[in-house]
Amino acid sequence: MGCTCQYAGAAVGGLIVNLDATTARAWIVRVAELIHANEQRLTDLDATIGDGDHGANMQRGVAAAVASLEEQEPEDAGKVLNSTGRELISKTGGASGPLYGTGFRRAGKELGDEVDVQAVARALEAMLRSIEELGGATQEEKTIVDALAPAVAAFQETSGQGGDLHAAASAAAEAAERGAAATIPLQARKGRASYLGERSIGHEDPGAASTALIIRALADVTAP
Amino acid sequence: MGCTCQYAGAAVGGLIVNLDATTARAWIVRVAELIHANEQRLTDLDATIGDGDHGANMQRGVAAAVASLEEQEPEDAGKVLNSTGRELISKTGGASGPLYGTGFRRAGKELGDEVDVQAVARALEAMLRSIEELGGATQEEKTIVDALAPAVAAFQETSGQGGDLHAAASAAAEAAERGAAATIPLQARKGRASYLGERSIGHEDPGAASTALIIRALADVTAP
Amino acid sequence: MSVGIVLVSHSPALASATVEMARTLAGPGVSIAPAGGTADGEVGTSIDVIRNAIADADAGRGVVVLMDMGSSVLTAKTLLEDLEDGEPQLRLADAPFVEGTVAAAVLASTGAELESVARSAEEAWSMRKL
Amino acid sequence: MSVGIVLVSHSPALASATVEMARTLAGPGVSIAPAGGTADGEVGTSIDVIRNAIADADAGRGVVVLMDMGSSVLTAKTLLEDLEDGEPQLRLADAPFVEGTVAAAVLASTGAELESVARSAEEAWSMRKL
Ligand SMILES: Nc1ncnc2c1ncn2[C@@H]1O[C@H](COP(=O)(O)OP(=O)(O)O)[C@@H](O)[C@H]1O
Ligand SMILES: Nc1ncnc2c1ncn2[C@@H]1O[C@H](COP(=O)(O)OP(=O)(O)O)[C@@H](O)[C@H]1O
Ligand SMILES: [Mg+2]
Ligand SMILES: [Mg+2]
Ligand SMILES: [Mg+2]
Ligand SMILES: [Mg+2]
Repeated sequence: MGCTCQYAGAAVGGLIVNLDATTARAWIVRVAELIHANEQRLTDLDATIGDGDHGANMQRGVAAAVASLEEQEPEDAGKVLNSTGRELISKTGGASGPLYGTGFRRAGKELGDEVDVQAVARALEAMLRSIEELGGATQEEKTIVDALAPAVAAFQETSGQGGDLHAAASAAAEAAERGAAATIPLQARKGRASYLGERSIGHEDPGAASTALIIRALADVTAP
Repeated sequence: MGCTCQYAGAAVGGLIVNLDATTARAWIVRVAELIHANEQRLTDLDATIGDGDHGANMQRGVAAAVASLEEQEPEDAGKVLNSTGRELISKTGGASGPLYGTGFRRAGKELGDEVDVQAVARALEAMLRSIEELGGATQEEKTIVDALAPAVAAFQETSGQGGDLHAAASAAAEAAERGAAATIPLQARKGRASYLGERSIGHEDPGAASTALIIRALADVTAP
Repeated sequence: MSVGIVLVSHSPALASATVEMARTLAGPGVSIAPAGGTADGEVGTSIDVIRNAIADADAGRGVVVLMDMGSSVLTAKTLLEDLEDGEPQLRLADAPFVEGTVAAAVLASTGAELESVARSAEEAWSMRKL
Repeated sequence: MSVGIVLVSHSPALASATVEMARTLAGPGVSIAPAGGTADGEVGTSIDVIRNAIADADAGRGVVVLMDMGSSVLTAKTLLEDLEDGEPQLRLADAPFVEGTVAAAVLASTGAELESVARSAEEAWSMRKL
């Protein structure tokens, strides 16, 4: 699963073992690409159990985040993530905006100017905790948390066993994708979909699906 | 406190001891006159502890009631009161509309084609009970009930002691006026004024004030 | 068609805005109508406006009525008495206006019955936001 | 001037209609502002729209914020964190939207303090209508 995006150049000729400013920017740009490619799918998922704007919301948010990164040149990955969080909060326009936005800001704050895989593990954990705290969701409530929590656990496990950034991110992406798929049989307990009660059963949660894209993007841009 | 209104003719030359259709119509017309003369006062009272529309609401309601009585000629007092209630419900446009409207309809139903003072006592009691039931208010909650309940009690007492229709209505009117004045120190517990909490203390309740006019009108048109 | 829902408010704007919001959340399959203000569009309550909205919203499966406060409640109760033995089947819901409407509309869109839709509105009193 | 009140809704129409209703009930002395929809007036939530409404409503005595649901709540909470140590003093009220707004606006019009106004909104959960 090599990266074919415009920022692949950043990785050419060497293994990416650190989340430096360049790689962090590449991550966000790759997120934007994946969201763009999956916008219709996210919209369709949200139309089924929500209000059908998750694709457009995410597209608006990540486009603003990329535009802001192009204007400024944040000097470390922490600042890249912080700027991304700020734009997501400000421009997304749905529940996913403050959730992902707060998540990226807290991750950026945790990361600061550190770059190694252990710091990234802590940053992702901070992202998860802040999203849980803001939204009040725990696992199995059919939200972002159902993809992010297993992703963070897989990242920590892989990196804890000596895996590098790409190995950890890849394991996390797979776990996020499995977590998103596993939301299908769940009944939504948080967010708009929870108003549907049992009618929310049988469909993938759009927020969990976009979380899987976000983590997949990190695996993509750290591929050798 | 003789009647000086246009329907006074109905009483000329004889004591009115029964609430027949003509006297019932005269009552409603007199209510309209008194409301009209007091519209500004009711509005001002409601502006202080409500939304300032009680004068206009009552004016609209009773004008419709009078207009409807002019079109039809209900054959008994019960039907006069029923028609009045229907118009009040339909045209008043505030909380007082369904309350007075239901009250007049129930009074009319209770009265039917009866006319004597005992039947009127029962009709007024039915009016009170239906207003209490619909609005859920008991005495001392700064509402219509604070004027109507003592009025009904005074009417019953006077008629029970052999008083005629005018004597009973006069006693009721005085009791209603005292009841309305006694709402001044009360804190509103029902209706819009209750949102004001303690700020509702120190002002007369507009609904209690209009109730006093309604009962006074009955005393007026039954005066010898 | 779903159970009907009617929103009684003394403010025409509040009734319409809440209907719109519920439609966005519950989809176009929900039969929901505003009964806001008086017949001439002023602030106030009109039993005729409510009666018409109920006729609009009714698709033969009964109508849940939500009220904002004060005269809306009294007028809806008065109407209920008038219809006591008649059609359509009415159920007044004692519910927070916006939250109850959303809950009722979403449940109605699943095809639920009158009583469950009304109860879902009433359960919105126990909802918390923070 | 009263304590400020801001109404956050993802529907611009709902926020405005509720502000209007509260003004009618509480009088012109209450400082209350709508924060509905996104910056371009679409359905959604915008932290900047909320921030501006708070600035409008604030008269130096703090601002009570009521939210309709979902993203309104999350965005208001996010804003609160941003301002944690700053001005103006914010108090998010966990309240039914319409009923809490009316209670808060009427109490604010009496000159009550931030915390009591917020609490009066929150107590509206225990109100009943029938
Ligand atoms: N309280 C919450 N905690 C975690 N995730 C949530 C919460 N509320 C909503 N979400 C996520 O947000 C997604 C919907 O986002 P979006 O459609 O952009 O916002 P909205 O629901 O306001 O239209 C849901 O699929 C869910 O994953
Ligand atoms: N639940 C109730 N029970 C008895 N009387 C009530 C009730 N609610 C309101 N009222 C009466 O109605 C009067 C206000 O009537 P009005 O101004 O016409 O209606 P609104 O309050 O809808 O503007 C109050 O002064 C009070 O006497
Ligand atoms: Mg959505
Ligand atoms: Mg949305
Ligand atoms: Mg009034
Ligand atoms: Mg009124």
